[in-house]
Amino acid sequence: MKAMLIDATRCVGCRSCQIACKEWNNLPGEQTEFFAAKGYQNPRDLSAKTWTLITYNELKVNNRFEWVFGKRQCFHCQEPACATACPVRALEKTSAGPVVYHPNLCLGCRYCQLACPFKIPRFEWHSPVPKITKCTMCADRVAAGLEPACAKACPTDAIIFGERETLAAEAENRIHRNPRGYVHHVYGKDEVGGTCVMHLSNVPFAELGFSPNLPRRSLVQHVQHAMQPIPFLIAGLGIALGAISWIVNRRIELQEKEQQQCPQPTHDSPQ
Amino acid sequence: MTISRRNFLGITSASALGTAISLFASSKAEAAEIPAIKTLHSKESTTICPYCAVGCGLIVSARDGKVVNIEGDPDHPISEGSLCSKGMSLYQVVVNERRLTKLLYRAPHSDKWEEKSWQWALPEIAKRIKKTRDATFLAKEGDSVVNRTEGIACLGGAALDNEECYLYSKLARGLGITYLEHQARI
Amino acid sequence: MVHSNVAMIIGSNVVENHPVAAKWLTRTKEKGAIIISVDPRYTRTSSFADIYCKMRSGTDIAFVNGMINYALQNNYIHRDYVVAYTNASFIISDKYSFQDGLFSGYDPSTRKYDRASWAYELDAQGNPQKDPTLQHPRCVFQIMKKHFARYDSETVCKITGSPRDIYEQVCRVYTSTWAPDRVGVWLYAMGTTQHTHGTQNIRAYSILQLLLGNVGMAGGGINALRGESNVQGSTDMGLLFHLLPGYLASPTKADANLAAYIKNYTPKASDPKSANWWGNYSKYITSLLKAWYGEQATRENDFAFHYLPKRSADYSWISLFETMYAGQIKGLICFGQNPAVGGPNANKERLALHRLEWMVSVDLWETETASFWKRPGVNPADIATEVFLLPACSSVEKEGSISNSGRWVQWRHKAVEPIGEAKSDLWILDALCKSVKQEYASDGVFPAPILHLAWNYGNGESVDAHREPDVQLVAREVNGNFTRDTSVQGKAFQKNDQVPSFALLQDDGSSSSGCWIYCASYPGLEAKDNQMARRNKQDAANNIGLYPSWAWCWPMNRRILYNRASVDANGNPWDARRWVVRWNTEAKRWEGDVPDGGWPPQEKLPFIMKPEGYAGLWATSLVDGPLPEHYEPLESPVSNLMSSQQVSPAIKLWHTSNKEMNLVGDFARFPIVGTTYRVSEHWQAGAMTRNLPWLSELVPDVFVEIGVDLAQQKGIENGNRVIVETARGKMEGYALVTRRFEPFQLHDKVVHEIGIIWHFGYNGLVQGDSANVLTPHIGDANTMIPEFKAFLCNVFKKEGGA
Amino acid sequence: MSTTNTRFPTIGQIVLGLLAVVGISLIAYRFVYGIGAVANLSDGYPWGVWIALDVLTGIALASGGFVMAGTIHLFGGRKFHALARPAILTAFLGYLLFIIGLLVDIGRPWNIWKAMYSWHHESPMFEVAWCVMLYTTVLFLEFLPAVFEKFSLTRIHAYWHSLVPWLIMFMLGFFTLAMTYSWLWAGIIICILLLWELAMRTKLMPRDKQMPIILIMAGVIFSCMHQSSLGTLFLIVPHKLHILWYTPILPALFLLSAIMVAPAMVIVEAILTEKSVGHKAHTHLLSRLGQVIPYLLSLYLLLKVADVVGRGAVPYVFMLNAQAISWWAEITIGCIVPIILFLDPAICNSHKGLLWSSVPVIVGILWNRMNVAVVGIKVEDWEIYYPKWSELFITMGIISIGLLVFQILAKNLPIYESEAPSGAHN
Repeated sequence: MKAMLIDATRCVGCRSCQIACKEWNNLPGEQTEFFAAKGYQNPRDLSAKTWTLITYNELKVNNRFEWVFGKRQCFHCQEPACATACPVRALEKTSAGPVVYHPNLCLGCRYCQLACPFKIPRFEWHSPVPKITKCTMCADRVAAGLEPACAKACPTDAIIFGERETLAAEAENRIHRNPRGYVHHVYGKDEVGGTCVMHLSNVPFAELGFSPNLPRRSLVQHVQHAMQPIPFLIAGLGIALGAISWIVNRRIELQEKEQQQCPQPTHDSPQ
Repeated sequence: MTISRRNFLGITSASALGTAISLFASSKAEAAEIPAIKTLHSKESTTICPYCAVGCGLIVSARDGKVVNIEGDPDHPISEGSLCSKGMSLYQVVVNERRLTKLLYRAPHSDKWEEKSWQWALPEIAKRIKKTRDATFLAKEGDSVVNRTEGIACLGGAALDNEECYLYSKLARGLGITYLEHQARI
Repeated sequence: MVHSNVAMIIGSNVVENHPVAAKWLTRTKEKGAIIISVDPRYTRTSSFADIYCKMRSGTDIAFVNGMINYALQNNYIHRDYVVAYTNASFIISDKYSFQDGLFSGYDPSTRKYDRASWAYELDAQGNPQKDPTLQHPRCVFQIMKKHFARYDSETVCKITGSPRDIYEQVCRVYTSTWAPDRVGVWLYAMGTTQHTHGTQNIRAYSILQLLLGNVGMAGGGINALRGESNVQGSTDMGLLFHLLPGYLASPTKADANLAAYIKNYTPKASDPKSANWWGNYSKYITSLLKAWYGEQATRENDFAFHYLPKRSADYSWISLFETMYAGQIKGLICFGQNPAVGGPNANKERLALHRLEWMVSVDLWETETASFWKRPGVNPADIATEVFLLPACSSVEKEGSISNSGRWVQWRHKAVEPIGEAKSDLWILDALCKSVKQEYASDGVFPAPILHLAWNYGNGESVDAHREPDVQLVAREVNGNFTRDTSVQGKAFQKNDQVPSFALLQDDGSSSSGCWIYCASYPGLEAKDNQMARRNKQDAANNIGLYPSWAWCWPMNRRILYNRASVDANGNPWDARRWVVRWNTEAKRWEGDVPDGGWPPQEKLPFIMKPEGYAGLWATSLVDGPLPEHYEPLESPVSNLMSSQQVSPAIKLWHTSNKEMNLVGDFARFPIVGTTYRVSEHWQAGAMTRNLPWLSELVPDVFVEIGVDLAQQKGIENGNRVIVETARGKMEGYALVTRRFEPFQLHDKVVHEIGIIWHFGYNGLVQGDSANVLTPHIGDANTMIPEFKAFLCNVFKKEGGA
Repeated sequence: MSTTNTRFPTIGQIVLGLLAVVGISLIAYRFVYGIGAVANLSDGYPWGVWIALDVLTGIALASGGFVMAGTIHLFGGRKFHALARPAILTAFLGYLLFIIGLLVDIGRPWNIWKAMYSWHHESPMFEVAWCVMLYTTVLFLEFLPAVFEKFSLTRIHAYWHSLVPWLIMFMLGFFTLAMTYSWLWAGIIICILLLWELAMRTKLMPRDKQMPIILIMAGVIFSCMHQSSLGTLFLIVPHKLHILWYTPILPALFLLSAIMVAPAMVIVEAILTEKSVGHKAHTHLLSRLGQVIPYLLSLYLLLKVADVVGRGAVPYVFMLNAQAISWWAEITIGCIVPIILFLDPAICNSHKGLLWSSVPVIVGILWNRMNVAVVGIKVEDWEIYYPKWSELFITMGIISIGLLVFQILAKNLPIYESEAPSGAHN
């Protein structure tokens, strides 16, 4: 399974990845004014027109001033909540790694937006034919044997692309080789059941805007737990309701037989 | 009556289930498709980034005379396929509605551009060059032959190709221009 | 770069402005190299570096002189290298002196030096006297030791405002590359050159690099990071007033004829070991004239030397605009340049454009310069200038070569046809030339240089909108050919054969070459002979990433200049692990890169372009001193701590000669140091980026970076609109309040610095005020490059602004 | 079916008509310019009032249909029979309106049919879609007798009566198959239903003359499924939904709250329609219903509080932030106040009292669903959401259409019985 490793210690914030993404995916520029967030960040957030974003974080780490750049994009979870959420399989985890979107199936219900723990899927709010949009890990390029546009464009190899296992090992290796240069955590290796986009950083991930306390287990399980008993519930309800009805109605039947002359209790006077 | 109706329904429900199952199979097939890359069946040519002087390589893909994609050239020994945000934007230099597509002329004191043809403009410019050069030409300064004009200045060149720079340099010197400067100075 | 142990980045924000160069820095860093970033502001480069040292704008010389001093005092020098390849051992005239910031020979009335007293002591043969022990009190080494001793780290830090511990760490780490097996690379850019002492900045870098033996080595040298794709090529082609193609001097009125010109510019060397390559001057100028005037350039008419315009003054940028402002320039032709945004003191330069009778602007976009007559605040009716705006095409719509910072000349292919009626610059130049020739066909003043200009690029006599000039023909003319059957160095050539190497160029008119350094770029007559279009990735034998069969590199496909300095006297590399060239004693030839001349080791000295053959620690050719000395920028918050010379004594002071619109601010009114710079997302004057939606999205408006302390003092919050004001102009922008700008503790006060990006103007998809309305008209003493990087200003929150 | 019509149209109808026209125009606008043009929804708040109100609350409020039908036909509450048809009609219209609302809310409604055969049974949304579709069908079937009666289509009515069980068996079997992907489960369900049906056909098991028992059972099953699944939807966002609302028992709470709001909804609807349709409400029935409410509410409240305590979320209840305040508002309005009110017999016996005690229950549900879908969702600091006027007008327009249709149907069909149902006894 293909994956990406993003090393914040190598990123220089040049944002060629941001443009490369727009170039390959034919995304338009957004209208902005000044900088929308910290540092040089623009636009403020991911959107239907912006699938990846560099964040600029001015931090004091070990009493040393650091300017650290984070990259936001789809994590391509191994067990993606969005794909589980989607009622029509418009979002699909491919065996190659990318989580892809099929607009021809999508209803536009936006449950994927709600479900995603990383707030990745974005909606074309101003289109009469709106689509859910997000980073596709350039699935078309990957299918053609190329690397994703952002990974290719990155001048400092801060983004690398390869087999997930290899990259996970490489990430561990980098930490091992330079234990003082990294936070000892590969973000995405285990989060929400493991993702195909993993991050390394020299500052705590929360400082870069990553949710720090995501469970290691897949979010999908929460739903599965609630969904698994469904057949039992149907069967149980089928039996119980039938039985209750049988018993109750039988009793009423018997009662009615006993008091055949009695008027209906539910009789109401008209007007 | 009842029994026949039952049969009828049984058949219907069975066939409905069958339809559902066939839909079931078809939906799976529909989901797995990934679109072909946009550079499929395009003509590729190489170029060098027009922004800074690192000299990164790019591949331009064109189809039907239109550029469809520009990205880094992975074979290029300097850039190995990577680019900065500017180089990555080269596509929007080529495909951009703000580009000049017509020759524009602004008359003295006018407040607007007029669209003109090359056929009109080139002789007009040549006339201006000649008029100014002839009026300001200095053949001698004291005893020294100088053969120059200080009435015309030439700027620019760093965005041009070498061959263009060369012709520019040659033409300017041929006209006797000494005010010749470009971006290397600033 | 990838072979360095230490990389020093000063005066350059390489990571932001050349991110792909950062690719190689990353690899260097991966291998354990230490990256040092010195900058007034913590930049994206600093974020990438291991050590960041802040430094007030305009104090580079003090900073580097202190490093030189550290190296000299601690003897961290590569002594063998210094003795063998530099002029450290040369003995200087006893008339030389240095007092209170002035070198000997200064004339305050002309603000010029008489450089006679800086000369070497010559022996009977006319060769400089040397003391290889470096002990002679007047040898360059000892003079340097004395000169630089004044720059101890305490003094330096008082000037630069750097934290002393970090500064000393920088000195320690960088000078560690004195060891032969350690290499340091030096990277600079416009932060270095755009000062009144820009040339001396680079001198200081070179001196340190030479002392540490880092020049000519793989992973060493001094690397200018050039901002424009082909600023190297356009300079190679002589698009500067003082240069002809191939770095030949443009003639002055003192050069009465070709012989006088050759005599004036050909350096003499009496040392037989000096290759003195410039000794071939006559061959190059003659070949150039043959290329330009063809059959019309004959021995009889002095090869049409008199057709060349002769200069008699300074025609550089500032001078050009001062003259234009004075109304003496009537016409302007502008190819892809936007001085209304990019020029210093932009208000004045914009007003200067009003005085033009006509202007021709060739560009892809409607630039600020082209539409200066309708800019905000002016009435078009008041402006008489006629403007022709010619639509040019983009780089993928035409074919040709460009030269990068590393002198690689690479070919670009055409992918699509130009849009609309846009034309390539080549076509436009060709059509312009033909039109002018037509005008002069009947009459005109001295029409010969125009009519005789050799101009045939395969698309007919007249202008044809559908026929491009043949760019291959131009490229072949640049390379040069033989103009008649001839035999050179035992090889026979036929007329019209391409010249295979500039070593074969002749001064008898039998060869032509439009730009001698490009000779060998196109050695045959077929398209496959175009060396610039090569794409073979086979590396050279030394495997250090030279890729000799990829594109082409001038001169002679040599990838590392002065590479013969990377070996010792026997041709053995100083560092065998990353050798550039080495002498193969068996085969009797050099291996690796193309050497600086194929002579065996010891036969010739490595610095072949220097008349003495030695690298110059001591410079007699610069107008502002043989050694770098710290002076303050024109506008400075402090007095010069090193001497009573506040500014460089040899610079031209425009504010005293051309007073109008050349005001200089003082510290009382403008107590903040200002500097200008670029961001990764925009490019130069912005036409090529501010018209692109993607890049406009990233940086949509001009912003002013202000330190947290200063912002607090001024009541400015992030995102406020602020006004920055200097004596020359004011501009508005968004305040970006950041911890990345810190105040400087100088010897007598704390000084704040702010920075402004300068890409913006009043046209384009995104617009903003131009920072260059703030910058002064003052230039470097040698190059006249304007001082964009240090000035005094003040900043306020805009009243009623958001 | 009495229609003491006075004036047509009434002022109320004119207002409703205007609202409907405005709503329809806005919906048209939305289909031309996109959702962003009429709503303040954003990527931070992908779900706003439309989902919270039209879908989550709407479906909860339509629970009257299955609760009343179940009570009457399965649990022997035949005395409430008079309340069955209005509740079923309300539910049926409610679901239709909910579908209209959903078509406005989802971005690509032309694809909605694809939810039918995506077979993505892992998605709770898929389950909801199926349930809603099937339950709407069930409601339609439950509503049909009124039409048959109106037009005296006795033969068809008889066909309906004998055909419906098979249809239901097919629907439930198919539903189970879709949800489990298992023929075995589908078989089991069909067997169970077949068992009951055969038992009834062989007169072993008493048969309800009015409604096929299996139809009612399906209504209850489908309702239980999707009422709870609406809660399941939010189980996937433990990181995003505020701790006060995120709980593994969210599906149960959703179901329970839907059941508890049913009597309140029936009361409100009966009293409100009394005037507009001109039918007198069955006060004593409503009182009986009112007496049940506090017990249901207490159960719900107990469960909710126990849940908050059990998950250690008590400190969050006493924080001073929007979420805690909103939680308290939900609890107070929706549970505490109505419990207190309904415990007063005087209130239970007056129309006014019943009405004004039931309204808070409904508001409480609304508030709860808003909390879950909007207030409790964690967003960036700068992301805010408040419904745009046009968003609300679209909702009001849809509701207005529903009310108008209800009035028309209630006037023209035998919804309110003046006499005892003909087939309810014997």
